[in-house]
Amino acid sequence: MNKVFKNAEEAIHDIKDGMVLMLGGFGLCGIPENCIAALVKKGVKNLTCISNNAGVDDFGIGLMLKQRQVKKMISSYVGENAEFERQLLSGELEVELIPQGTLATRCMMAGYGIPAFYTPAGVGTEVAEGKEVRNFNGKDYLMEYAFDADFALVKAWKGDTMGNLIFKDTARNFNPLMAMAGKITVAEVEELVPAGELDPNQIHTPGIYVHRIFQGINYEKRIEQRTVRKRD
Amino acid sequence: MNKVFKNAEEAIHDIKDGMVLMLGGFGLCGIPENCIAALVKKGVKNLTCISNNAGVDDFGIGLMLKQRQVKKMISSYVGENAEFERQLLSGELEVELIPQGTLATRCMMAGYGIPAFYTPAGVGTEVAEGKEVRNFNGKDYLMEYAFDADFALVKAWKGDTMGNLIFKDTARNFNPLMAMAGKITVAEVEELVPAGELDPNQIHTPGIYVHRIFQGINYEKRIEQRTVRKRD
Amino acid sequence: MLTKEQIAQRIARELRDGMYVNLGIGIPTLVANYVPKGMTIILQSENGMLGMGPFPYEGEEDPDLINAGKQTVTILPGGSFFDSAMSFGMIRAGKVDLTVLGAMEVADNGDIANWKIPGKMVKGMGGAMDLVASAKNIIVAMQHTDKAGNSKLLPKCTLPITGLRCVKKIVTDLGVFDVTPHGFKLLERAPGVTVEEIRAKTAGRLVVEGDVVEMSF
Amino acid sequence: MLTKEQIAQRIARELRDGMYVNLGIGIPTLVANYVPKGMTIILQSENGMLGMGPFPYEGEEDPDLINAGKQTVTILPGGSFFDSAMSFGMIRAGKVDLTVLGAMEVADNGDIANWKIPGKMVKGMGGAMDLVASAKNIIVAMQHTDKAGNSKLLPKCTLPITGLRCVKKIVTDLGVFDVTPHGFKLLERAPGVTVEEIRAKTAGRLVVEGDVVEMSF
Repeated sequence: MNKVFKNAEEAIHDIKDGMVLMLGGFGLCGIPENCIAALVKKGVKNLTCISNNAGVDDFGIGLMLKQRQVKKMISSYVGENAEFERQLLSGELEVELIPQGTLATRCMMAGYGIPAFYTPAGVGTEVAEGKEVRNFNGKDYLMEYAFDADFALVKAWKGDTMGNLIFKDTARNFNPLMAMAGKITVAEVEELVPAGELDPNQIHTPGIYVHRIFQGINYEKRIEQRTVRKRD
Repeated sequence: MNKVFKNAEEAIHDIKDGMVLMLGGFGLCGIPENCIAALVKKGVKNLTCISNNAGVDDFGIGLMLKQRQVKKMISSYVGENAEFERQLLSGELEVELIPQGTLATRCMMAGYGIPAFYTPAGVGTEVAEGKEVRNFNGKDYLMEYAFDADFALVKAWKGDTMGNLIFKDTARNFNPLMAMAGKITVAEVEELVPAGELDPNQIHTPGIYVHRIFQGINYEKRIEQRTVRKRD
Repeated sequence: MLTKEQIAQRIARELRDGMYVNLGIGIPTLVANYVPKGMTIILQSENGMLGMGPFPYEGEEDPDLINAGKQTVTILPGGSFFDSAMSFGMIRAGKVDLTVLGAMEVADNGDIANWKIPGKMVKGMGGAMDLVASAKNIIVAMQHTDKAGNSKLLPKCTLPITGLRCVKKIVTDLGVFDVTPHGFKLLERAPGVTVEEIRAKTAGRLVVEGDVVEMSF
Repeated sequence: MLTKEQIAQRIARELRDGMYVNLGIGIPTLVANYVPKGMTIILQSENGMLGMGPFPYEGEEDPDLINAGKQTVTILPGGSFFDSAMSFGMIRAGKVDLTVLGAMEVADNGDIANWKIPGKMVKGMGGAMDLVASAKNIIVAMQHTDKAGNSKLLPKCTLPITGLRCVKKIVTDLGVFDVTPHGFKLLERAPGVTVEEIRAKTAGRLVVEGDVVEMSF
């Protein structure tokens, strides 16, 4: 049994044109930087990317947009991104916007083997178009489906050789949810440790969900909005 | 803001006859021993108890059955329990058996604000009677509802004054799920610490879900099946 | 007329000890500055945190610790981190006591529009649709009129809807309003603002009963 | 005829390196004793553990660490604990590669009955219905006949069903069978057991093609 890969290139070697990928992270926080760099290098195209955000012009998924590797983005918020805007307006890029909680939950449900569920988010809005509306206890809900992704690419703080993952602070966000949802899940970690070094009570993603893991390098961890206060 | 109660009696003082209670634990592992003792002392009756098991004759929920405080049990496995069997056969006790994963998930969904979901467990069985069957991707699923409980009584290893909880080993089981699901959630803990002592990355149940917390005492932690191996 | 700070200050009077609160971007964020002394308010950030604290000291920014507005922040003692599914789980389950957010339009039945202007760039709804569909108590913080002077308190939203019949209270630069079955009920006037001015700038149904208190700060 | 240990031993031949496996109570539990040397198999216990290890040494039992049969156990390096919802989540999502469980009856279309005998005490299905409805690969370990000598491999289950068309393989004291569209296909015979004896004791459709190998241990 060996889940450990040498680097991002090897861990994503079989990602092909036209595949559906999940990419963890919220904004630029907790994104799989190494995997994104490897995807850019590999140049695979026509990808559908499920990710809460689309990065910024020159970092994160923005790098893949610049190379026009993405056919469709499924996100909740695509923020400020000039190249994204250009491709969207020109029709080069298809975008499906869905509520953030629905996005998160559709990932989780894939990992929990639940094909569909009901949520109130989006009732009465554009998001409800074409969806089943159902009333429970006097309130309307939409039926939403679990996602189906070929690969999930996630970033963790620590991981072990069995694929167990621990996330740090708000860099957790969508990562453990997508880790559960990929047909193949690739995890890049800041620190890869031998099995047995992580406390089994503190593992956020059990190794059963993770197929490939590698020690990431050169994390830039860019900050989008640096806000600070002065010392008194 | 004060969530800390002196003891079990005070924390459950307003549980009334006829209420729906969730009780954490798997077998006798991780059960809220103090809360059960207080319920027995208080003598409330006609309770509906949602709990994976029904305890044994002289411990856990078995103590409440002996006093005939339970009108209905909702469980997945009721094991060996002579008093339970007697009440069931005599018609004194109503029992709804549901698959363990469905039980766990119906708790979680309550805590996640999802009123209904689909699961394959029980399709084609007695469990499916009266339930909606729906096909997704060629497979049949049952629609199941989130639970609705007046109180959830759970047992944690450590907790802080903000209601944050950490569980130990397999004593976690249903506890964090039920903690999310109670209209009022009462947590008893082996060790109550000040806010700030628990690592925010290692909290299993965030305090927002926990309304009352108290330092438990005199844990018996009975073992149902003591299995050991000899040293070589 | 209230300043942005005063709108936030007025909203802070709705806080009660022990509340779990989600504050949106903009004016809502400022509410955190006016929590009464001695009161414990726990801030939820929907990217996965309870117990959000102030911005970090210079040099202590951590790229792994941001709020839903992608700003670097801190966590207070007793806080916790969790994934985005649990975060919206607690929102949907009604565990967050109060949500404060901005809006482009509010209708007099409580409908809100705040995520999209057709024809312009669409940034996405983020967590707004989940929040407004789920929160027990939603207060909108916004200017009473848009830059052209048009009322943002309408009989019906003209922009794409974020959520239906969900807003409970609105605090604008002109006053405080409850959303009632009969429309916007004026509760308080901003200092120096008359009921007539509010009436003139409110396109939706306005309910005025008796004398309306003038706010003081 | 195979002993219980031999049934477990035979099932262990189905294991492959890196498999995640859920073993039921009874004969299935014994499979853990026959994992080939050098092969890594990760055992899942549905109460909330991956990496289940052997029973603890005397005096080291921990009441907080039990398996789904409520027995005191240990956890191996690289294991993890989680709640029951995630535990059944990974089961439903097909992440558990192999489930081995006992049965009262199996039908020749793969239906299984193993949770209830009407009129007798009902203990409940526990996690069995979730497991059989979800697992990619289910092997049943059981005696070929009941105590009265009646076949447990039937054309149709007579007891209340646990799950439909889910069993893939059966190992009994008499042989190994695949569940195929044409019924139970006999793959291997127990040492000294003839095809005729198996045919006589199998009430469901039996498929026998060519020579059937005799198992050796």
